[in-house]
Amino acid sequence: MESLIVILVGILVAVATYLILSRTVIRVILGTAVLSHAVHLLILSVGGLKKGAVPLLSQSDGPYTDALPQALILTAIVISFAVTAFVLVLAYRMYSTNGTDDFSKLGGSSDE
Amino acid sequence: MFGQFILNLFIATLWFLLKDDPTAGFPTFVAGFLVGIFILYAMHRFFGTQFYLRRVIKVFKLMMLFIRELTLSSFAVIHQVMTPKLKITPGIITYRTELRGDWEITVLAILLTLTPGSVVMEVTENGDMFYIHAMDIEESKETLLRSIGKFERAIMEVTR
Amino acid sequence: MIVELAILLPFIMAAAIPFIYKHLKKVHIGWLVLTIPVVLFSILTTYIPRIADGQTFTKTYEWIPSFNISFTTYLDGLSMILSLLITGVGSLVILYSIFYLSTKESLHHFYCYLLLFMGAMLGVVFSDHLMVLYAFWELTSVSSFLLIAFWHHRKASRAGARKAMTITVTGGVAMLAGFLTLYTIAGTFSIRELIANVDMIQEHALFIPAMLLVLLGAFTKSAQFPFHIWLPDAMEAPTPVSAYLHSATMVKAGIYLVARMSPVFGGHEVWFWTVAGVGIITLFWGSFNAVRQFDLKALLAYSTVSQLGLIMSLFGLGSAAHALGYSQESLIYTQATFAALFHLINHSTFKGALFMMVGIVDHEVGTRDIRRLGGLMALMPFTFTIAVIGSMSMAGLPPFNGFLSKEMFFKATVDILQLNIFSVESFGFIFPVVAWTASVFTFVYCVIIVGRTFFGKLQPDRLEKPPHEAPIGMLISPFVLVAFVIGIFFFPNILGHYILAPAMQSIYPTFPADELTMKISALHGLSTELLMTIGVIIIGVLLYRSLPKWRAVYQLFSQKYTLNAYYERIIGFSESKSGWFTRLYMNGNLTYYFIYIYVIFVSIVAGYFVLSDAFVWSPANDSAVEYYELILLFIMVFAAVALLFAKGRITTVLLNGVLGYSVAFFFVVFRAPDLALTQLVVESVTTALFLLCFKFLPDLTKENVSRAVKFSKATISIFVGATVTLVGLTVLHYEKFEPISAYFEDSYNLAGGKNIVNTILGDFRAFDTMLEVVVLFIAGLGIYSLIKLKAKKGESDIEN
Amino acid sequence: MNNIIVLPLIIPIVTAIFLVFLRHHIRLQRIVSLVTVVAISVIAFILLLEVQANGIMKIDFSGWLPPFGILFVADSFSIILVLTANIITAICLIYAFSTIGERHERMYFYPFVLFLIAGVNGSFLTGDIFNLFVCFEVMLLASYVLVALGGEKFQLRESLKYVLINVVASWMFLVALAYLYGTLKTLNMAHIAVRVAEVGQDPVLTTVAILFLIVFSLKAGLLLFFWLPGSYSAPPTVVQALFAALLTKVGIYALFRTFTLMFPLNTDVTHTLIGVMAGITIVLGCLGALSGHDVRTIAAYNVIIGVGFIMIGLAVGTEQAFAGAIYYLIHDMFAKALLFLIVGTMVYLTGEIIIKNMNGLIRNYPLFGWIYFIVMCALAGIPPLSGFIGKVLIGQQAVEGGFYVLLAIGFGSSVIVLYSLLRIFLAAFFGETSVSEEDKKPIPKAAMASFVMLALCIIALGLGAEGIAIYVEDAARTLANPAIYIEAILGAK
Amino acid sequence: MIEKILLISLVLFMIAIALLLYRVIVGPSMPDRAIGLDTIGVNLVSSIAIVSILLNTKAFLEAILILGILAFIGTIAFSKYIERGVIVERKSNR
Amino acid sequence: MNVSQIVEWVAVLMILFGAIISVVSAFGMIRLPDVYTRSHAATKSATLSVLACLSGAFIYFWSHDGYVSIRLILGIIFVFITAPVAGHLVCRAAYRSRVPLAEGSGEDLLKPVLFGDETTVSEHSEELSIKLEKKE
Amino acid sequence: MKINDVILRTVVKAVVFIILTLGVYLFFAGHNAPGGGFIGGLVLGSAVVLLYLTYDIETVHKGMPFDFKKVAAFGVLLATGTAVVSIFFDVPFLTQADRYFNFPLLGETHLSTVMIFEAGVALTVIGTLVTIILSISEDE
Ligand code: NA
Ligand code: NA
Repeated sequence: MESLIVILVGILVAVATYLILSRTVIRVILGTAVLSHAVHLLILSVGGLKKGAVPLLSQSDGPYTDALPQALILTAIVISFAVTAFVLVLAYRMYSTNGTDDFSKLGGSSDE
Repeated sequence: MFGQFILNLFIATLWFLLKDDPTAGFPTFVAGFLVGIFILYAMHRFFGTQFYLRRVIKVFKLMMLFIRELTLSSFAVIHQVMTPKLKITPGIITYRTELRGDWEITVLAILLTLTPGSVVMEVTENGDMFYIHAMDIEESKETLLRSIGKFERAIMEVTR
Repeated sequence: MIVELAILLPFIMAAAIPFIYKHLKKVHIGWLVLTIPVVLFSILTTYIPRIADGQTFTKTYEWIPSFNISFTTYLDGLSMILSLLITGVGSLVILYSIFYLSTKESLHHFYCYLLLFMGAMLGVVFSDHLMVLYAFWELTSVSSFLLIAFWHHRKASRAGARKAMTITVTGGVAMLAGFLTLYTIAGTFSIRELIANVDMIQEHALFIPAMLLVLLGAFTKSAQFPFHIWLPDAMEAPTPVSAYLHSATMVKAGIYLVARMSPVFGGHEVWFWTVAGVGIITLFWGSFNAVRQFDLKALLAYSTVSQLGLIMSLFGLGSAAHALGYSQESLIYTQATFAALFHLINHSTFKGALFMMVGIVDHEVGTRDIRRLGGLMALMPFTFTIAVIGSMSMAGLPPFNGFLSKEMFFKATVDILQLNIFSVESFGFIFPVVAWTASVFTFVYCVIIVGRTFFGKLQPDRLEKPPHEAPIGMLISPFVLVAFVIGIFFFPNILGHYILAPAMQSIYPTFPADELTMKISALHGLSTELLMTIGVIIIGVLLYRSLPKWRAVYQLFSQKYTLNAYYERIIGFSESKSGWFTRLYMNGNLTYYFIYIYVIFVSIVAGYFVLSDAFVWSPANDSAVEYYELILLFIMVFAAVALLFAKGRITTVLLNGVLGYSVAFFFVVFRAPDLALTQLVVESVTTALFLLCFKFLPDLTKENVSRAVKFSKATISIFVGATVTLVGLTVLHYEKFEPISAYFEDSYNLAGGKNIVNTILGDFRAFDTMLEVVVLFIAGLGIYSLIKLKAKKGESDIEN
Repeated sequence: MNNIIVLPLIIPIVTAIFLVFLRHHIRLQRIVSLVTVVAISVIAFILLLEVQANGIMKIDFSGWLPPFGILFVADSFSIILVLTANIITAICLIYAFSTIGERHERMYFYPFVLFLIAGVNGSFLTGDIFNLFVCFEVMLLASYVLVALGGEKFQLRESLKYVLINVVASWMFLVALAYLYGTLKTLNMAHIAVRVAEVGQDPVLTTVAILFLIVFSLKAGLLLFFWLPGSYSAPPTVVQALFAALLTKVGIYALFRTFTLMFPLNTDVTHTLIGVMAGITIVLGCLGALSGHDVRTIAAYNVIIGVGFIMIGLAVGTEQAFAGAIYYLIHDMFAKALLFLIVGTMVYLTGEIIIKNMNGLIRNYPLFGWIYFIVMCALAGIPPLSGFIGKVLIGQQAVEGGFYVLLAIGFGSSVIVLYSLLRIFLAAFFGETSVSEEDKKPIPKAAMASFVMLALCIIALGLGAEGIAIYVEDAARTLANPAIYIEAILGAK
Repeated sequence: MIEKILLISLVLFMIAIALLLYRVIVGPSMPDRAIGLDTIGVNLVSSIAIVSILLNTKAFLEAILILGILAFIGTIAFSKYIERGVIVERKSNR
Repeated sequence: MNVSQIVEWVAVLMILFGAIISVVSAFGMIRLPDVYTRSHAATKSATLSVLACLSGAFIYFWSHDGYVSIRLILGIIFVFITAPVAGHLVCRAAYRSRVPLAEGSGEDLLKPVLFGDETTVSEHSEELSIKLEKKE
Repeated sequence: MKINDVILRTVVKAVVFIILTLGVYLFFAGHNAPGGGFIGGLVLGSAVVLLYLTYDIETVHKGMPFDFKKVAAFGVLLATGTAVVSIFFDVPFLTQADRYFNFPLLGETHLSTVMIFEAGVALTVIGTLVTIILSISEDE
């Protein structure tokens, strides 16, 4: 299962990368959302999947599955949520001032 | 009505405490609750209101009705889905209800939606008329109008 | 103590000037400033006898002892020469400047820079520690920059200053690298210690690089070919500055360094040829170009370049003695060095005088263009006298000091032909030949200076002001200098004994002191060098006469192909091409930035991963796969791929939701209840946020990009995905360690919680959780601020 | 109890939150935020002395011993950076008082700055790699807000790019963490070092290390600096200065930690890679600085050059080189902060960003101009200013280690730095000005005070380099001998 | 045997989800997709229940309830978005 | 086979039943002609399926572990209440955003009340109207 | 015809209590079962969001006149505060004090400062979530 999940992660990453490489803001943001799904699965699978019981002492006597990656993912989920929320708002504020959401039309800071 | 329920809970708690059993758990509490029901039934006339469990039973009946409707309607849909060629004439029909008040209207709407082949789409502003999308107008007009009366009565038994 | 004082005093004064200036409106502040070099010069002269006795003075103050950087001063014969020049010429220049610069100029700036320069210059010559020397070295560049740009409202001043600073600092940086290399070789920054360890140093593989780097510093500072191009442009500085920095002192710093370092590097063929060769080329190129100039100051600038080349080449020739070691035969080569030191002083005297002369002319008639000048002899007789004496000395005519050193120079170029190492047998002839040729041009431009300015026809209408003699104050300094020009001619051996001989000791520490002194005499029969001088005069006069005819030669060197033009072109080219290149990749388009990042990511990570053959994959340890999981995997892949082709924004968000929910379900399957819960809620909220923001965002548009672009993006994406997967699969297989998380399974006893994950979050790693909450809070508050704080209407957006 | 180590993180967070409640008491906000940052500086200084006296200090949060809990570690390297960062922030805050404006101040500007500094301090202090990620995020989130706060068209555009690139970078960080945990099964940096040493740094681990290299390079602006010029020219001046002084430095710090403590065993690959990246970074930075017409862009490319130069120190990898890098790092933080403050003020004074359109500022603002001159010289490494000693140490070690190309690029860059900044000086400060004494916009006193303070720091750092030598040497020693760090955290073997 | 049946049920639910995914992708209207996602959520609820039995744990029962809640909230949000373009109104037009 | 085993079997079969219903209703979601009819499939069959499933799980845990899961009961009630409401809301939204009834639909009493003769399309439903145009 | 949300609103009135109860439950359950301050907060926040969805900002604000920014800030303060308190007791930062208490009625109960910490987390989550949603929704 771990290998399959890692392959799935790869596919998700590829898709996300393609989205991130597109020109519209929404697609890029979606890409980052997909990236976070992928990496959460990745963290979980490197800790080993289905290799033990649910890490609740009240539910079984172990061995438990590795709980640390789960804790890390939880933190990561929250942070990625915070960031996504911010990016979304930033994106629409950007759109409302710049009038386009297309990076190829936005131009850059290079002078002249 | 609600007061009776609180009283019942209080009795159960009392029972629980009186047992003074360090291993006491949920079963003890349930036992206390049953005791409370008994006491309340015995006393309910002093409150001057209906015994609250009776209404609970009516609610239960209503729920059974819900489930029955749900099951029927599911099979109706499944039937439609499974038939090789769809033979339906969907459409939007209206129904004017006698129920009043948010809760009654809501419950009826939920019931109607769970009924075979109908989904409530709109409620008029004063809440007396439903616009219902019917899977098959002809069939719905028969079954629906037959069952709506039943629903309204069941609801009114609980609320009034 | 004198040495430290000498360095510090100018700096202290420089710092004080802006404050004093405010309260000293009536008196020319130059008078106050003048006291500094005068006092220093006077004190220094008292040391001359002791130095002549072979004494040296040294003292160390710690600066950064942890890294062996200390402030070590060292006063010996060599530094004495330079310090006397710095303070002596400095006094004269300041005196001169008092009359040259009116009180309307921002004098506090001028003298502040000048004092900074003086202090820095004294620092350079008194430092034994290479790092400190470098520090003062750069400070001379900086102060020179400020002085050149003194009239910064002029474009030419700014350009000249920039060029000078750029070139000299570049050289300085190279020199620093050279010093560091020396440190690497010898483990010391002390020049004296380096000299003590010469043998060890010369054998090191980095010896030549160190030498060349140090020379680069010296050459740029001393305006050696091809780095001389900054010097003519530096003439935008006020003339006192030109007289002081750009002829008498700062440009001598490079020469000083070569002299100072020649005990270290001198024995090597590369040193010999580089120093002597560059010097001789500079000598020629400078004199040749001086002839074509119309601006007197530019002419003097090229002449300075040329003279510096002369001195430099002499030091090069003199280094032959280092190679041979002490012997009677090798002594003859030390005379080149002696000549170099002698000319160093002589040049300062006559060139200082000439610059002041030009300054006077410029000051009084308002132009320095020889095409507009002429016939001033009668109107400005004193100035004329200065010009004649200075020029004749420079041309190498008696009875002036230039004659002596020029003769010695010729002798050295001839003597070197006896040398039978360094392939001098084959190529040594170029020294006398080029030296002589250059001297002819030198003679020509010296004649031009005097002839075109003071003889010929006066053209009053082409002058800015009616010409008249300069005020007496302005004449004092040049007269003092020409007095030296003559005095030295008649009493050269005083100088030789007290000043030059101690310096020779510094340069040839292994040679017996008394063998290094040389008797200077004006008359030594009909020697080769005298014949050469006579030849110079004859041919020189002829050339001057025929100048209009052969001036066309200079047309061969089209303006397009001068070194200056190349410099400008290189600068322009690098500015425009670097701009072109930078804008090429920094085009402001985020997509490109992502492409770069991903390409670098893949090429480095995957590149190493593949090359190191690290990939391992064995699914044997994998947990079992159920069919429903496979279907869910398939669903996720399908949803992900559909995401790429989805057209509406709602669809994409929903598909992302599908992915998120599926992940949550996997969390369930993989025994992660807390994760599943959180993921579910967060995913839903995220989706809701998307919907909320869609009110303000446009719908997706079709991206009209070419198939090739799509293909390359897809390729990059696949590579990124593959990299993550391949490394991931390998990592799965990596089972060398037990996870630390076994510890947390005792969570109930340790922290009183039965939910291990929650206990980790709330106790074992509560710190993460605390910060994560902060992150969330910042995001929330940030969103609020972002929305509420909008650019004011009408407020100008700087960019547009 | 070493709880003092956590104060640089927790104090700004707590005060930031209090300031949220004091939203409309602007004067109070100013005082509180300044006092906070100054207090942290004092604490950091005390810590520096403590570390000097007692060796590396740590605090195990909740008392969970490493490698199980999270901990903060105070060694000379981290504390020096904390101290520097906070001093600079304090000075920048003084600048902000007179320039940022009430609109920003009411929109929680000071809390965001405090959050930023909390994240920065946390990143320097943490001894846990995942916690480093979290601290990064605290810092980044605050930086996202600060970069976007103001709502200008140009600003929003650039900040979106900045945020998106950093989101991807953070993702890469997580991927790297996943691999790290997958291989070494631990998160404590010292423990990671122990485990890496146990098995030797095999190719898999080196791959992980390289991934970290990419991640931190993105933060540090090492080779992957594409986000930097745009986003550093977007926000208000004071934010630019804080970014220039702090943000890339955190990445640099992380790179040093990663490749001296955790993955120091395959230098053939990693340090070579770092060296190559540093070289390219400097070259590209130089090209950018050379070509810029916009003061802010030139300043931004100078940041990139500085990053590359410091990384040479890591690539060279000797104790002395580390010392040089630390010196240069400190210098760069001060000098870049000042440079950006000045550049921002120039833009404010002239209303122009293109150098050609500015003129003769020095006539109306002499002190301002000379301070620019000083910072220019410092950045070019001209002695005896702050950039010198670092440059010398790195350069000398580069020669010793045979890194001639890097040396050439590094030293060559100081010429370009000088050239690019000199252009600004000549064009904008020198020359004629048409603005009369009466018409000129005044530079606020507080702003001027901050310039002077930073300039004094730069001079003091150069002349008084010996003053901090013991700390720098200690920091370099710890970097060069990771065993010291490991022993302090995990106890002697 | 029981486990097999449960696994089969899971497979069936996954198939159902796959079919619904088709609806989400294809649409054609927004409400179609919204219903699709809602129903996917509801199917996941069932699936989690089954997995809970399979893993013999009660750890995921909260997830069931939460998923139900979220599917509901999500559907409300979507339908409001579809209907009014905004999902939270400043002031109701009622 | 004892009582508890039988109960467990009942539970599992309920779940299987739910699963089958779910697949069928998913088919319905594909087959039925418009969003309104599809919402019938969703609100009715899918709800029944989840109810069956959750009840099955409830019974299973009760019988197997003697564990009465309040959360499952709450879940059942919750789905029971909310599913029809969700269906109602989506249908209303669909209609108000002018998703047309399937071809061959019968009478539509809502249309004249809601839209009358007006032909303008509300702003926010642009993406829907685009799709509609395509269809027509 | 104006929209009549009676069905939605009525159902939500009932449902919101289920959600709130669940949220509180999850909050308390976290130590031994899935849940905790974070999820609890999220669920509680979701309940508030549900109210906003069903009603409108003004109506909800009348019922819950909180400044959610301050709620969030208070939450962070609580979370960091429990951490900071440990400094004053000369124990490592963030040390959680916990003890088992024997309460009548509840039996042996585990009370710990973790609870306060988690409460801070929960409040932050609620406050932030609502702040975000309100800020966006109020934007013109
Ligand atoms: Na996510
Ligand atoms: Na200009």
